[in-house]
Amino acid sequence: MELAYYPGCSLHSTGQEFDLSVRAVFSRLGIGLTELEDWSCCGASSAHAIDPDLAVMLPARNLALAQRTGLDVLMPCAACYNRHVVASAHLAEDPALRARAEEMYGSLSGTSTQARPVLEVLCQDLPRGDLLEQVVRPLNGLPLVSYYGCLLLRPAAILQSEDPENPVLMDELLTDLGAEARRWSYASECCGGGLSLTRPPVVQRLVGRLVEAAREAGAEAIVTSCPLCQVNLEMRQSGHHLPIFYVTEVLAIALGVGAPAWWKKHLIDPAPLLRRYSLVG
Amino acid sequence: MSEARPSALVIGAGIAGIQAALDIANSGYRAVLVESEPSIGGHMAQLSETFPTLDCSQCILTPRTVEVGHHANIDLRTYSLVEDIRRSKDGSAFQVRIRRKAAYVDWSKCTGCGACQEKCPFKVESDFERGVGVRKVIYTLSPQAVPNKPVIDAEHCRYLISKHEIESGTVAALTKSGKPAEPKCGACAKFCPTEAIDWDQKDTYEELEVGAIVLATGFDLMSPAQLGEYGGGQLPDVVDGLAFERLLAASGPTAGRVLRPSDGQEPRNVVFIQCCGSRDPARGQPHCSKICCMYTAKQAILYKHHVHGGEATVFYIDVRAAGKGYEEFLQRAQVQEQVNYIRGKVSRVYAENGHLVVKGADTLGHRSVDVIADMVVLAMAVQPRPETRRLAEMLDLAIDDSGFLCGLDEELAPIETLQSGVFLAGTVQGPRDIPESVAQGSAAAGKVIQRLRQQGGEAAA
Amino acid sequence: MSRVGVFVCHCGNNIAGTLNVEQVVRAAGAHPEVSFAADYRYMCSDPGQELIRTAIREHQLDAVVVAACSPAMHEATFRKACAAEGVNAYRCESANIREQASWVHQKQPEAATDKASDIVLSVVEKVRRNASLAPIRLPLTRRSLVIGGGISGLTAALDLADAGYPVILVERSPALGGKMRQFSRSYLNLADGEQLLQDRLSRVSEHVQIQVLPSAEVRQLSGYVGNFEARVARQEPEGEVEFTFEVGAVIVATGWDPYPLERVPWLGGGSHPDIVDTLTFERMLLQPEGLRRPSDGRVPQQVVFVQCAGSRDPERGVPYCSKVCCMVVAKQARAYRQQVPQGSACVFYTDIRSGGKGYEEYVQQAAEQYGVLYLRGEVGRVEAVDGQIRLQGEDTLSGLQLELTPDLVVLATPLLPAAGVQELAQVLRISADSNGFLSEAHPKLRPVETLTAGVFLAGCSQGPKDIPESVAQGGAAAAKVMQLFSQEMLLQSPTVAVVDAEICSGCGACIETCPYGARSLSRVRPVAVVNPALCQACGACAVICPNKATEVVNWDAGQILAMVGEVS
Amino acid sequence: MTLLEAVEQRSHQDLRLCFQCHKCTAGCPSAVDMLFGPDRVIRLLQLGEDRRVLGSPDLWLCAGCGTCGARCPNGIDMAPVMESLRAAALVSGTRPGDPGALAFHRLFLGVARRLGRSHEATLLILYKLRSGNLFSDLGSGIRLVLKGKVPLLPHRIAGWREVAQTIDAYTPRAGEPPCEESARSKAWN
Repeated sequence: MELAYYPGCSLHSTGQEFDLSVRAVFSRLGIGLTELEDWSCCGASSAHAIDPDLAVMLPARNLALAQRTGLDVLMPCAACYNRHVVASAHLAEDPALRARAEEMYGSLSGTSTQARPVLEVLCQDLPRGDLLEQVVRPLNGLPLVSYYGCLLLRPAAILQSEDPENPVLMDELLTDLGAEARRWSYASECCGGGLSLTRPPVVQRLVGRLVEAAREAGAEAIVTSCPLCQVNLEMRQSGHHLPIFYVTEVLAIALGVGAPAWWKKHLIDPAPLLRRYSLVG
Repeated sequence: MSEARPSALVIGAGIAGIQAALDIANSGYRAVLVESEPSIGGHMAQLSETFPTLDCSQCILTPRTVEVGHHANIDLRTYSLVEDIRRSKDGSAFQVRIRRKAAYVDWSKCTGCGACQEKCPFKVESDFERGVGVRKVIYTLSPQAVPNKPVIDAEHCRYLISKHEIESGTVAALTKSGKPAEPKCGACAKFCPTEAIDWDQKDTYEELEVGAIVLATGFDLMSPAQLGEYGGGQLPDVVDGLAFERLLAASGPTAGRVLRPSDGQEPRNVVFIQCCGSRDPARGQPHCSKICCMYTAKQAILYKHHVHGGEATVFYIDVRAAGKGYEEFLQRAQVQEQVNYIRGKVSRVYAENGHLVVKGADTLGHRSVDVIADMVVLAMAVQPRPETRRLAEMLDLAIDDSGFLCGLDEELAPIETLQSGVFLAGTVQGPRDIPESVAQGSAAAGKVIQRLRQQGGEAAA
Repeated sequence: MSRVGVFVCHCGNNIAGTLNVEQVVRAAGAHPEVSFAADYRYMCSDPGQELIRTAIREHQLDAVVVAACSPAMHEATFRKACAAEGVNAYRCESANIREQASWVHQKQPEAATDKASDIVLSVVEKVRRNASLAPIRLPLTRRSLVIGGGISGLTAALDLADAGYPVILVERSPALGGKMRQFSRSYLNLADGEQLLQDRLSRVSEHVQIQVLPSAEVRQLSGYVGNFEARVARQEPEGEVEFTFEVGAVIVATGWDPYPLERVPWLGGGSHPDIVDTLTFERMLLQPEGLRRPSDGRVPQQVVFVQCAGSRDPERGVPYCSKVCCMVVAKQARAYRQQVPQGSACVFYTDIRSGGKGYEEYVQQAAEQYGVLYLRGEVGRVEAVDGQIRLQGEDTLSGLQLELTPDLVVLATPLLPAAGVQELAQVLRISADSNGFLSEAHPKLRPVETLTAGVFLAGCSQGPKDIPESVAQGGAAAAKVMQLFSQEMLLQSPTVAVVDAEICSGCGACIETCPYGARSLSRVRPVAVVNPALCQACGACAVICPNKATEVVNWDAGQILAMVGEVS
Repeated sequence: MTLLEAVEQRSHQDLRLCFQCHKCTAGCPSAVDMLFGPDRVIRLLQLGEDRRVLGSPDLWLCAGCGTCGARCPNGIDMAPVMESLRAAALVSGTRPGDPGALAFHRLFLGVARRLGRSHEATLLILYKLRSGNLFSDLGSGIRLVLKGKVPLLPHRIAGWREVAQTIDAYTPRAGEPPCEESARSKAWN
């Protein structure tokens, strides 16, 4: 399998662990990733704050670049993924906007490439048996909760995502890897990531509730697939020291390609937890 | 089997079908009443009390079911399905094929003593109890069942499963000691005093001719699992309206004590959410289910009667108390019984610290409200039963967007259909309450009698 | 010496949950004339009845007491079971230990048990003295009287006539069709009311089985089920003409009347010509020149509809919901927007009650496609100031206070029972509720029957309802009559009052006291006689009779004293 | 065209279907901090109270999470509605209900305009300077920098001019009609 790769701005800064773990895991699984050349910012999460059309036109440039590769584009960042899919839908419905975009960036059609989120590729494209064969270090019943957030699931009709009220893909993956996926009611509740900088008090309230609920469910860490959520959950929780993993980090541990280099990048160091469950060293 | 006497087929033995059959039979014509469940009564048999008089549902229903069971002019075909209907060449009659499902009990021998149910060692979740109670693998729906004859649930019966395994060769035909393998269990057969258990019973078919048909196949509630935000199907203490009826009913699994499913404790706070899947074109049904406002008010009142000091909260969009005495009943719930009514829809039900947090909003007070509850009752949308569509295709009848059958003219001829001789009664046509269903059942019977009289058949004396 | 069987029902937990059933069985079994006593979970169920039948055979019982629920509930069931085994139905009695013991004494189980035993023993004392009886058989007239020519009355009349039974259709006004005739259109059909009725009206006028009496009213109804005599007075140019009809059944379909606008003064009712009710607005929508407001003939540009204008208002109006207004207003607002596309329509409401097939969707379309603005809240006041209508209201959803100056206000006033229906109810010996709507026999299972045998209800006479419900009820009432008419003879309970002519002095006290008009003086000699078809066995005559010349069969003084003796 | 109609057209949402059940507000993560909440925003639009809507902080508090849209019985997704309302507020010249948020978004796009990509370190410092709130939230920012997660040196992509042109053309300016294509084309050419 071969995919184009759009890391997005976050994965080059606050979400570096995501970038590193995605590359490590995909390489271990034999899926080639080619970074999209000269990709640009998709505008999340400011373009749509001031103009709906701008929020379509910025992703359009990347969509045009992707067309030329002929490959599906892996977009680990949930915000980038969401914005690109929503933009594609708008471009398909609005001929004027589409014409403008093509005039600017070149053709948007020709190949049928589409944006793909990490979780879907791992859970739906890859036969589960093939993936599990590569597991060298089962997760020893590590109690976790899956946190999908908003942008991977909603709007479901456009994203063609699983049921936003009851998503299961991540839970199933974690369970198969030997972790203990705890049930909770907050898997797709908003953490307020989009308001993280402008309204810290709102966001602290939302994150506080999520972290408490995770604790109450008996989880020792939250697993997410969105860099906005990850940094927000780490940065805005107070007093809990609950580690927040990317799903690819957890998978990397199981596949034996986990690197201590990226644990150090976490604001909340997960290494003590991993040691307790004999998952490092 | 078909007699010379003119007769009508009534499909579905809920209250509408029962009323139609009784009115036809009491006018001297024969009614063949077909029901897919083992006994008659429909959803009304599941209800505790009825609004607005709080009459016990079972108590007012039983005289009717008993009358059906004994009526000389009614041929009862329970545990049976209508497989095929064809109109005769001259158009005046219908050829009907009925399949009776194998019950593995010879009802002509069975006395309904109940020994088999007592001795059967296996329990499974009961559909009749809406998942909040269990039944044996050989079962009747209730002690007052008409007919009071049990059926064996072949899917879960240990004996039938092992018998099938031996016959199909998945299990060796000989045991280690060389004896022929025997199916396991068979407790019901051992204890049956009349040897009524018939392990070899097969589905049987019957063909008959009728002069008219009444469709009264009723409704189902939409599954709560379709509303993930309320934890339907995941949180055990989130139940639908019919399940709560069973918890209120004296004949229910808790013998009329309101106990929550997760831990058997008495809930101190119950939240009722209306319009669950109704008035929801985006994710459920576009229509209003009509009965929920009233049964929710009733359930809240009954809950407060059962659990002294209990708190009941109802979330609603509009309260639809349109019917005789209904507005007054609603007032009673709100004022006398102090049920807390909040105008606004619930967005999410969370499980937290062993209870439920219901996140709603009060549109009149313009504030968000989080109600801590021990139990949540969802007034799920009323929708047509799956077999209704099959019958509609068989008979070439019109169906509306929600899947309910259409009257010839929904306003002026709600009972008649596009097909002469085929009539509708009750919720098969759309959500409605008991008195409306009864009136429709009678009205459909009137159309049948008219038709049979016009066809010249004289009623039996 | 009788051989009585006593059967005590648990009624699930309804009885056994409170009182000690076994103790009741033991108490009954100790009575010298009780040959068998047993208990069971549900006596009314098939196995319960089988238990009774087996005991009758095995113990040669000749009388049965079933201690269970009220006799109104299941006495007929148990009598049927007894009759099947050759025990006369009237030698079977119910002892009510549910409503009279377990339900009312839940907190005192022991006292309730003693009371239940007393009740059972007293009924044993009664039943062993019961005579074996046969039902009284009466002939019947297979013709019916339908009162009211609106949509439900027309439907009932046509259904009966099509089944071959003759009908007398009496209508108070000069023309058939009822209120529907005034409707611009219905919710679901495009045609106006008159067009929609056309088919039914012409069929009624042509039907050989239907005799129509317009401008007529029922003055008197005597007789009883199957054998009524109705006196109908008809207004004719020459004056009033009276007719008498023999009928076997009566269907009351008297419909509704509008609420006087003056009775909603806080909404400006009666104070301005441009404040109208919905029925008037129906007529305005049908104006050939298009919609014009009454005061100056101009096309109204802003119309405000006010729902619950007197309904759901026990203090100032009526306590009940009038059921149809939400849909009527949605229809009218849509029609207005169609006729006057540039005009604006808003609706004040408390709850939208669109519970009917396609109704929810219909109201949603009014808001979405027809741009009708729905405001949730009450209208505080409507008044006319210098010829201009002023309306104050609140939208409780946004919290906005609104002051409007509409061109036209349409008030959805309540549906009232038809004028004169109280008097008619007395004539027919049926009852009405506190709002004046006629009472059905049972709100759930007998919606079109009354407590007077042979008299049935249809449509809005029983309470506000819409067209499809009224049609269904008309059909249902007709079906009930067909059922009645299919009997060869009517069977009547024989437990009625009888007169011992040897003792009766003909004083007439019982005739005056009988609430059912079942007694009269014999034409032959001065003694009271009983019409068994009318007698309801209330016993008032037995109490009033100074000579103890009258008694109710199987409720004679000896029986009652024996029952009392057992209890005290 | 009324604001209600303009917003419906731009957001592809049918706001007249709303029967005020309040499910959106009940589930909205930001609602407790809003002045109206999504349901009353719709209500006020239905009643023509445009200025109150356009000036409300609610527009800037929407996190775009889509919870409302996922649960609305009438399928109304408020996220695009809020987007359209923000754009309408900008072109109408209404004083924004949350000037800080607007400033942040303008900065974000300003950085993207210069580099073709976002650069969080620059953004963070500029925003905190601009909002005069330098120390309020700096702790976490510095922690991020120390963790080496925020590269200090910005990187400019080859095609940055295309991005800049796009941003210039599609940034709403006060005085533009809220939904007029012609004004946009002018800016484009």
